[in-house]
Amino acid sequence: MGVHVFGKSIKHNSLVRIGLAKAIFGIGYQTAERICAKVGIYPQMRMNQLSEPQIMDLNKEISDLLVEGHLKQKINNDIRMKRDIGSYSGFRHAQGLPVRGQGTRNNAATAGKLNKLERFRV
Amino acid sequence: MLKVSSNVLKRTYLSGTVRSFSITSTVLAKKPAASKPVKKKVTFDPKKFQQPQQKVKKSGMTHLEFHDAVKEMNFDKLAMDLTPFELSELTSAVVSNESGGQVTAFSSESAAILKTLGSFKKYQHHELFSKPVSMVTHNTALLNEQFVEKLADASSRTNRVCLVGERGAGKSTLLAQAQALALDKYEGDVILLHIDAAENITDGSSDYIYNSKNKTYHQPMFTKRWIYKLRNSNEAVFKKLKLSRDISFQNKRVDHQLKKDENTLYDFLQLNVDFGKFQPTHAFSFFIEELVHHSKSVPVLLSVDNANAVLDFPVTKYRHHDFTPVHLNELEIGDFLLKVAGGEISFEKGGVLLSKTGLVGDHQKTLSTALGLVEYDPYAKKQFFDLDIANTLLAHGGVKPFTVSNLTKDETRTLLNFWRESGVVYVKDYVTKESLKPETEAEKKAPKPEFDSEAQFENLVNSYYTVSTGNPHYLLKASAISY
Amino acid sequence: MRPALTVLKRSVWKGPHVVPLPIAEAIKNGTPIRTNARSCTILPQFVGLKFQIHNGKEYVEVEVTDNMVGSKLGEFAATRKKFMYKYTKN
Amino acid sequence: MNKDSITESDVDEWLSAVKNLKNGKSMAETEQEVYLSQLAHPEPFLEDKFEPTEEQLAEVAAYAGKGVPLKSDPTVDNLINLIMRHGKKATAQRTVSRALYIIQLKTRKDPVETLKETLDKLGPLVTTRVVQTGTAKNKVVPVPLNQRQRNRFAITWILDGCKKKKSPDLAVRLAEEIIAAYEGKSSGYDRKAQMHKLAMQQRAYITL
Repeated sequence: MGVHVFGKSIKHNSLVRIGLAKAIFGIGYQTAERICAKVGIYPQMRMNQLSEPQIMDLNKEISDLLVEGHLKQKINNDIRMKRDIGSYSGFRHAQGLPVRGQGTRNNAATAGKLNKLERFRV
Repeated sequence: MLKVSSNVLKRTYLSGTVRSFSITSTVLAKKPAASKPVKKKVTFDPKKFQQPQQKVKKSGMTHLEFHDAVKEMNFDKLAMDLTPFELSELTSAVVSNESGGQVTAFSSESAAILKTLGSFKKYQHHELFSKPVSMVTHNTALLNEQFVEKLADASSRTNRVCLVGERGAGKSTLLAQAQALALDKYEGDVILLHIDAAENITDGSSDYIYNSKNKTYHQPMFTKRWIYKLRNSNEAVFKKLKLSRDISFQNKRVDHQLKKDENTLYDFLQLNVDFGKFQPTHAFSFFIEELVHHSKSVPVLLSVDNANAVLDFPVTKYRHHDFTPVHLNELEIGDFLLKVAGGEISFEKGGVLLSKTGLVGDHQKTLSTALGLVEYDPYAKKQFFDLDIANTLLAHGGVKPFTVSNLTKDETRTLLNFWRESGVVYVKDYVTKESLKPETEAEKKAPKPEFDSEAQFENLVNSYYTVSTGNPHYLLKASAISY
Repeated sequence: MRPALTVLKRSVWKGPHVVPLPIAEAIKNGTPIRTNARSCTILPQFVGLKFQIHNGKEYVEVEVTDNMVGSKLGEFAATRKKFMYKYTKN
Repeated sequence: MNKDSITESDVDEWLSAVKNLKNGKSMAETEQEVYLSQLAHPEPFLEDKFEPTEEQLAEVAAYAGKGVPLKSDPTVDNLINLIMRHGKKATAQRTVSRALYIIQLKTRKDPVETLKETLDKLGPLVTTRVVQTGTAKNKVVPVPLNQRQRNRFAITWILDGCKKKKSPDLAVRLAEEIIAAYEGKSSGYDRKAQMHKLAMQQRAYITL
């Protein structure tokens, strides 16, 4: 029971603006609302009410943005570049430690999880 | 306004924008080495081995929440039959003779029409009675005198009233009563245009399509539903009204041609039901023009419930293509409402009856300033006060406020008495510590003092009137819905 | 990172934070620039130059490349040693 | 006033005036003086006796022998308190009020009476308690329940039954379950029968 937009299956009874923001990496609520306004989708429209041309329009709008794999790739590249030029934040990424000057005596678990040279597997 | 700025949404792949001093773009940066295939750890996942949980079979009457459940479950069928009460029907004769309140029923014809229009709302506790009833109060008499009687004499430009009053004072009920009275007075020869929840215009629940000709947005879904209600409730009147000019339009890929003085307005509304869904149309404005044309002979009553939900919040939830919010007057229906409420569109015979809702807009100043209830504050913030809308409402003599006051004590007694007799309120003795103790043998034998129901009723009237200060909503809450 | 973040860091009218450095001389002679100004922003003109940046104890030799532009000099001279566990003798 | 022109008689007059003032006024003249004098001598107020009129006496007589009305019905209160979570009593009250409203709509009878009747039907009469004997085996002893305990069992069973209803609103689910129990269809009756059965099996241990 899903509507396919940009290769993602979104639950049929979710609002379009919410569904897009939840499903697609790189699109938040604000961007989703902007896209909906541009395509001419009314705020309370639900996924199952979308017509084929509207889905095509959505796909086209989204493909103009930097989202999903490309965005992830870009983030990875940025981190890699920092490491390559020998910057301090690049070292911290490589070590899995906080980048922005936080302490490490306690509480650096999130940094341990996220800060890697390759943050996303693309 | 509608120019689509392509840069708004676009983000480039180049990180040049990020690091503004870089000479070479990072697109040329080396790609990271392909990740080595990592051996997956085999771990025990208890979730996978769990038995699929048995779905609890849920039974019960309804899946709705309280207010909807109460409305939808046909409780009025179980209510006491009201025929033995011999309630008089709501007519202007009854209203002009009222003193101390009189509970009346809507006549079966007007009840059917008002039901189609949506004048009986949820939260109004209609489920307590087998048919819609309302009480004629001093408010009804006053409104009848000031507004309904004038419908046939005055143009809607000079006959504009807004009901104000605290939450639960009976504004929506008064609106329904005014409609029923108009139906009664003109013997059905009146066009009722009623919007039961104005916030539906602006809350983003309808589709919206731009019409570049008249620079407004069609709202096909909302308009279609509204016109459907109007068509069904005003069927008899619309069938009498002949079109004043020829019109041709397309519906479901069929071309229709309606002739002047031959086809009726009803035919038009039955055939033309899209209102801009497929292509820009002037169907709605044609409908309005026809109404204005015919208002010479038939009075038109436009009533808007929850009017402050749109007039106080004119910035709608809809957005233009460039993400700027759509204003109320850029919507076809909103524009129509403002024009009629401001007197720009005037029905030769008729009136405009607005009503506030007590649930939203405590801090909004637009409507109250326009009605002259609050002094004009030139430093008010835009979000609380819209000068344009206030000026629109003040044009052509302005909208008159009508304060719906609470019930008097006599009316409270009449209402409570009706509720007692129709099995809504139970008059019983107070519970005390002593009355809860099991009776001893001696007490059983002793003669018991008789319970004086009338005296207790008078006690209850006094206490409920004090608690609710005569507000019908709180009166019902105090007497029937709190334990 | 979004463009907004870099833009929001510092008022535009101030321009990048730069301290006077003997760049002309360095370009002419190819000598490294010895400096304590860790907070100096790297400008496009610095590309290809050698810097000796103070890390609190000694001067770290760094050659500026394209991608470093926009960062601070101090980012490339770490002030901390990496922790290494040493076995005691006994 | 000229110093030289003061005569003996003037001095006498002043002295007598001072004497007069020291003695105090016997009668209050201005309004303020009246007020102050009453403050200084409060006795007249205390002596003032309240004498009820005949109407007031009749009203008192009408209430004689009647207790003070309770704020709300204790059974309903008990239900409210058992529904209450995190001390949110107003929320619990609203839930119960709405549930009773639906019951009234459905049955068209006094909902409080309906509730009481339901609880009376559903509540068990006896329960069993384990008593440690100190030796090998523990005894399971049937114990009679009082009204409040019976109500508590009935209410908890009704609340359990609520979980199986569809509505997202507790008020609606509660109303449905109470109506079902009133019509004798609640699953609580099985639990009551089970409880009674166990008590019956252990009736040998009853000590009177």
